[in-house]
Amino acid sequence: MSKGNLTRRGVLKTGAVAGAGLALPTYLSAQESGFTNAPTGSTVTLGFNVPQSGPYADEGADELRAYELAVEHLNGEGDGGMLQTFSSKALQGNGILGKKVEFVTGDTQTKSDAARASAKSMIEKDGAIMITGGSSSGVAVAVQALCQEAGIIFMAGLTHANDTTGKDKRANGFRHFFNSYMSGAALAPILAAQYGADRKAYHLTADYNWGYTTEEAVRSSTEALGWETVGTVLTPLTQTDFSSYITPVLQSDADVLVLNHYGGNMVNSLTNAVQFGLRERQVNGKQFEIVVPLYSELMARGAGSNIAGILGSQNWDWKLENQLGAKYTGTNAFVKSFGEKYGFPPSQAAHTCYVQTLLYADAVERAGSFQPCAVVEALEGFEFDGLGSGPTLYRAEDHQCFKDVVVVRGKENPENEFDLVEIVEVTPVEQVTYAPDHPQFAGGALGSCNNGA
Amino acid sequence: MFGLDKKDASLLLIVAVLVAFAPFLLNPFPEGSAMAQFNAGYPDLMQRFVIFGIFAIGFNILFGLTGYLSFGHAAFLGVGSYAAVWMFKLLSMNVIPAIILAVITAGVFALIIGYVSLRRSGIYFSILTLAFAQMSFALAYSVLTPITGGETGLQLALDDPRILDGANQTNNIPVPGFFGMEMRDSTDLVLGNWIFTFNVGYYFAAIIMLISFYVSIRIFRSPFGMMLRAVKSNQQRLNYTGLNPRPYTLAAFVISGMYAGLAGGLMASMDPLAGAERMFWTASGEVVLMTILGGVGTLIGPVLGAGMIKYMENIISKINADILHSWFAFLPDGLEDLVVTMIYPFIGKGWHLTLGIVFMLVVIFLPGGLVQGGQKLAGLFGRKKAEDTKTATTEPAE
Amino acid sequence: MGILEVKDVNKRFGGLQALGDVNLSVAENTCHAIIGPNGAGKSTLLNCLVGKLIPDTGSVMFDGQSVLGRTPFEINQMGISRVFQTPEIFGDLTVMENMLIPCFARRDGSFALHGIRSVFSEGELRDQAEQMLEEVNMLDKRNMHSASMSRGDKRRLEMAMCLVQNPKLLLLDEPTAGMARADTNNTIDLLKEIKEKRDITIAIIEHDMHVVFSLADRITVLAQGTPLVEDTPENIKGHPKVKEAYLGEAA
Amino acid sequence: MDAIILQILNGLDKGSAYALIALGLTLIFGTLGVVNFAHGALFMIGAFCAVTLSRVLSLSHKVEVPGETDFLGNPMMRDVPYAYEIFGESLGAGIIDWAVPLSILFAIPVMILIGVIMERGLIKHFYKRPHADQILVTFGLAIVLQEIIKYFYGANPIPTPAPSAFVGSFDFGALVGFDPGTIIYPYWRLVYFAFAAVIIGAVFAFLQFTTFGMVVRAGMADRETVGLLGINIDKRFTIMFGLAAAVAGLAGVMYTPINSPNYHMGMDFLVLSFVVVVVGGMGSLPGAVLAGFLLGILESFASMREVIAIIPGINQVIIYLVAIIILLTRPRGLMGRKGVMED
Repeated sequence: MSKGNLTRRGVLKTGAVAGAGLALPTYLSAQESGFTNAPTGSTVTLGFNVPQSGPYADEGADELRAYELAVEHLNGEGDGGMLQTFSSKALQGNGILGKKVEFVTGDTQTKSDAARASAKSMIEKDGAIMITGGSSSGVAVAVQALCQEAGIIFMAGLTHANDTTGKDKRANGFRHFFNSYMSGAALAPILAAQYGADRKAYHLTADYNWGYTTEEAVRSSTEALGWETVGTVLTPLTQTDFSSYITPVLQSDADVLVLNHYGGNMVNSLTNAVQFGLRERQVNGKQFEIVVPLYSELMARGAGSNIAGILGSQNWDWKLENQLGAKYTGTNAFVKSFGEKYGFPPSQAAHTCYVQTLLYADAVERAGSFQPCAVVEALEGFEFDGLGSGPTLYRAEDHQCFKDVVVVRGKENPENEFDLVEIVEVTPVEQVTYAPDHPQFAGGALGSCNNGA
Repeated sequence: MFGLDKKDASLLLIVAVLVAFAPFLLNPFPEGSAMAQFNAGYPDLMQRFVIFGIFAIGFNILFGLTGYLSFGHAAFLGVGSYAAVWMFKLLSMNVIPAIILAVITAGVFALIIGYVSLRRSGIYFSILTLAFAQMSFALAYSVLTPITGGETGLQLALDDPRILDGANQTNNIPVPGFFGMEMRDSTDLVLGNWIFTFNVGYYFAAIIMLISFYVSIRIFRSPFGMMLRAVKSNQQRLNYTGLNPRPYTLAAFVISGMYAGLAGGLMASMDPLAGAERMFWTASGEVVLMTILGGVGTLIGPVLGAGMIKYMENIISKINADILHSWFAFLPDGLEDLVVTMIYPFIGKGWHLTLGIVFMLVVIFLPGGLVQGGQKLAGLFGRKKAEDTKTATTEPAE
Repeated sequence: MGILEVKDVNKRFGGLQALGDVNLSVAENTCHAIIGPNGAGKSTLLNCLVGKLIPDTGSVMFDGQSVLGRTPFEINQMGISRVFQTPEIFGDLTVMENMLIPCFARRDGSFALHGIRSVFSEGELRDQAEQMLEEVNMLDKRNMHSASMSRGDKRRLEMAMCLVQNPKLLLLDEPTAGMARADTNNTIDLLKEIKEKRDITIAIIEHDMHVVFSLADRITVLAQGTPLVEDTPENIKGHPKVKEAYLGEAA
Repeated sequence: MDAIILQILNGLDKGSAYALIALGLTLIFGTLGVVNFAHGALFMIGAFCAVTLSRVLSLSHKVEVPGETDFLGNPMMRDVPYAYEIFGESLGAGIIDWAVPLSILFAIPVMILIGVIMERGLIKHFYKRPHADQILVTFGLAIVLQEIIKYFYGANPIPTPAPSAFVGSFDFGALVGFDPGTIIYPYWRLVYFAFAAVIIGAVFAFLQFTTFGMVVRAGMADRETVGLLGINIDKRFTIMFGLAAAVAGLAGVMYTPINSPNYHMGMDFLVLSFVVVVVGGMGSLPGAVLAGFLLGILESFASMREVIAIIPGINQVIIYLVAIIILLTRPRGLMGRKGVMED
């Protein structure tokens, strides 16, 4: 564990000439190397910007655990985790480019303003060279734009809206997590296979950007396979009791309810839907079904037994390698180091954050420089394996990772609170790949990478 | 000086000096020392101090003078930010038109909302303003997404027209500036182990803050300010003295709304993104808390309150267990762990807890807010000084 | 034609007839007292004059203009100032500030946005205010926090605030209520002095007959919302109806 | 038609929650004149009373399951609640199942105690202070309370199901001739509605038929009088506060099966409950209840697709819109009294 000073200025103490003098006007005091916060000492600082207060605080805590583990592994402590299975062997376990990895943490509060304030303090005060984390798309997009402007690399944490690598994509930002489109594309064939192609769906959608893109993705994918969408209703973010949105479903002839909700919204809407007996409902001789496009372990825990039998998609699941074999190598290595350190298996948010940290470090090693543009170049079009999701591509056009998507179902009788979902199927990467100019991702441009300074 | 009496002039001067030397004062600890974590002298936080200071100064003109407690002031801040970002998108990256439009838009909003809300007083007024602000938030977050950017906030894009700036040569989004000076430009001064950062945006915002502060002093001391205090003191008497309280309160509401718009415009100028959460009721509540924490109706109190809350939010929240361990590394292992375990709930993700405790302690022990604390301190250190602070900062408005 | 003409004013509160066919004429530059037992409708009548209540029927003319439908501050701007039963002053402000507010109201009307000039650069208004304070013997208290003064001082301040406006009509609602005898006499002297020195009409509601008979030129006796008699103090003293309705019990 | 009936049921159900919270708030706010920003936190603590009791009841010890391993390859451990051993498996399971209703018994003393401690230790000193100070101190307290809960229970919602006897829905429609399955309503929500009715009735009866209640009502009519009554007024205020806390807490306990409780649920309800109280009119208990149900029903109707289609976004703002309209047409809300919290 890194102890000792954790600020950029600590780096300067040893690295820069510590005399009195007025430096030239620069942005964020860039060094001669020509990019923001170039590390000059024996350490390099990463910024982990996760929600620590507010409804997503627990998810943030899990992300932070993963980051700490990643830092350990990068610095050659612990068992190395996925470094052993990662297809790229550039990382030596001696930090990044020989510099010991240190980190600072901040609280996004799941508010774009607070997240940017926190990220700015990491950049300006602590000299972070890379920012990562977050558990909502609003925050990811806001911080990504900030990092672009400042000349810092942003490795998104949990963000699922198409916009992050769609209309709000930025050259300095990268997303490992999957997105709304992929959820739709992965779920649709399995929904059709499980529930039949002749279904009438009713959507409840969170009334903000992520909700819109998810609804659109699931709708277009399921309609392509013959489903009919009989109703869509937008629900306010601040809604807690969804009963008045659920009861109209009873009046409609819908036989599937799609809950495009996340976090507390999802826990409450699903709980309410089950309360109203939708799980036992029969419509025109068909069993009524509920679908939650984006699953998360923490939400599943919050919804308790209500998730039993409900389908949804995930970026990754800790049981992947055990159940589906060596294609998903890396999973077990990660689960083992995480589980031994913290006593329970990691969530998909933890996984994506861990992987993002490794991918960044690896890109720096391969580029031989911390310079953002060099890192961007190293990551663009990078193909890798052994990080738990099978062969993966970081696409150059939009900085989105393409990999298999896991379709899961809530367990009927979970044995403990960490094993709430079972893997139904894995949708192969080919089925969830789309063209960079796909209409759901239209608008916006990457721009060019920014070194800052 | 500037039409102020001696006490006010010296207060303004003190504030001006503090603001000018803030990069030094806020970075008292050498880099690399354990205490460096408490340094607040980096551009973003310094900008926030002065911007929220402006917001709170404006809020105090309404609440401190007239006693009308608006629970929806963040709406004006949000509207100001949106207006400013739209100016950046459509017109120019120069901050001046953006800030002017922000102030005007917020003023117009305040005029409409104030006109309606001021038909009621007391708690009914508070709830009306709250309702307007919550409606603004809810609509901005959802239905108005095309105008406000919704969840992700309103952002600049490469293909924005920016008709005054001409074609964008680079492949990067331009940054806000003031006739060529970019808001994000900084200069570092290295003195031994100390590094002090001087940021264009900070000084730009600081000058505006000083102007706002000066205007607020003038308002406090003007006949208009006296009328506002009369509104708070006895509306009945004011009515029977031939004065109509409504336009006075409305004027105060609009002025403080414009201050909020100014703060919003500046926020967008420092960081060109406007998010809907800026209008959520917790943001309105925050400025209420800042003002009360600092001292309602005092000139400098709201600024102190704003500084206190923003400091906690940005500094305390960033202390994590590792940093704690590094501080107490000198202790024997068992003791170190014990100390860290005891402090841990109050820092990092527990910063809200510390904030709540500070609120309670201040209001219990310093009924006049932080300003009163300052007076008590000053009282300890010498009579002369205490006298100055007291007369300078506390008009008997409460 | 008096400066204040009240004609056929009626006011009901639910089932209660508070005022019934009140007619009243107050001549310019006189002191007119309105007396009557509790619940006679004196305060209701006063409130109808200053715009706090609107009569159901009838008219109230002041200086040739109707006051009905106008707000209190408009009526004040017409030249009516009111002293309340319990002193209404700006407790959070200093005595001097209390005095300046009516000065501003008189000079600038009901609203003026002079935000930047300092209060104390208004030399002329300041002089007016100081002069008035001098008149009521309160100049030494000008920097006091007004809420911390005695009740008598508050009353004098309120009176001074009304007088500094140079009103045409001064309405006094039991100005000596709760005062000690000495204070009462001081107030009587003050009011007498005002009457002599200024062109002012005074309408006074009062319980204390000593005050009434010291000051009033004419007296109206109100009982159960209707004027019983209106006459000079001398005649009222001996009037049998009044004795029966009011003085009988008081004596 | 059936859609409207269902939305009315929804509205009554939401209204029950609003009314219960507003009832406690208005006791403190309208009677004692204290702006209590910690009221939402009391609701939240009530909910966590249920969580705590259900956790205590299902306290368990680990028993090794032979032949199975967990995700790290260690021997699989299974939790066995102590309750099974003390009461036997079926009774133990039953007790755990009924944790939420049992929590009522647990929550009443706890909430009264918390309310009394709050009043004696803190609020008492703030009766004479400006509202601004009350806001700051109670807001600070609310933050502290919710952070304490977060420290022990985390930020994630905690599922706290109703007893299995109440799982499922009651088919109203079938009773009155609609197609089966069109007008159904979950049992627990009906229980919540009935519970709210009982609590509201009890509070009204308490205030109507006891000497204590008479004093309080006198106080609400004219606070000066309460002050003049002198004797033991402090004690009555304390009891009032305890009562208000208990009402808020019970509302929280019974709410847990409807929505999984989390540490910030109090803040979510806080603003809404202030709106309800003020729309109802300051100092009026019936006003608060009426406003709670009114806003609940209107909110339900506004969330119908047919309504949103006419006015987009109406579901986002309905409560605030109604509040504005009511406050502008009725100066003191639905049933507010003159002079309470108007300055």
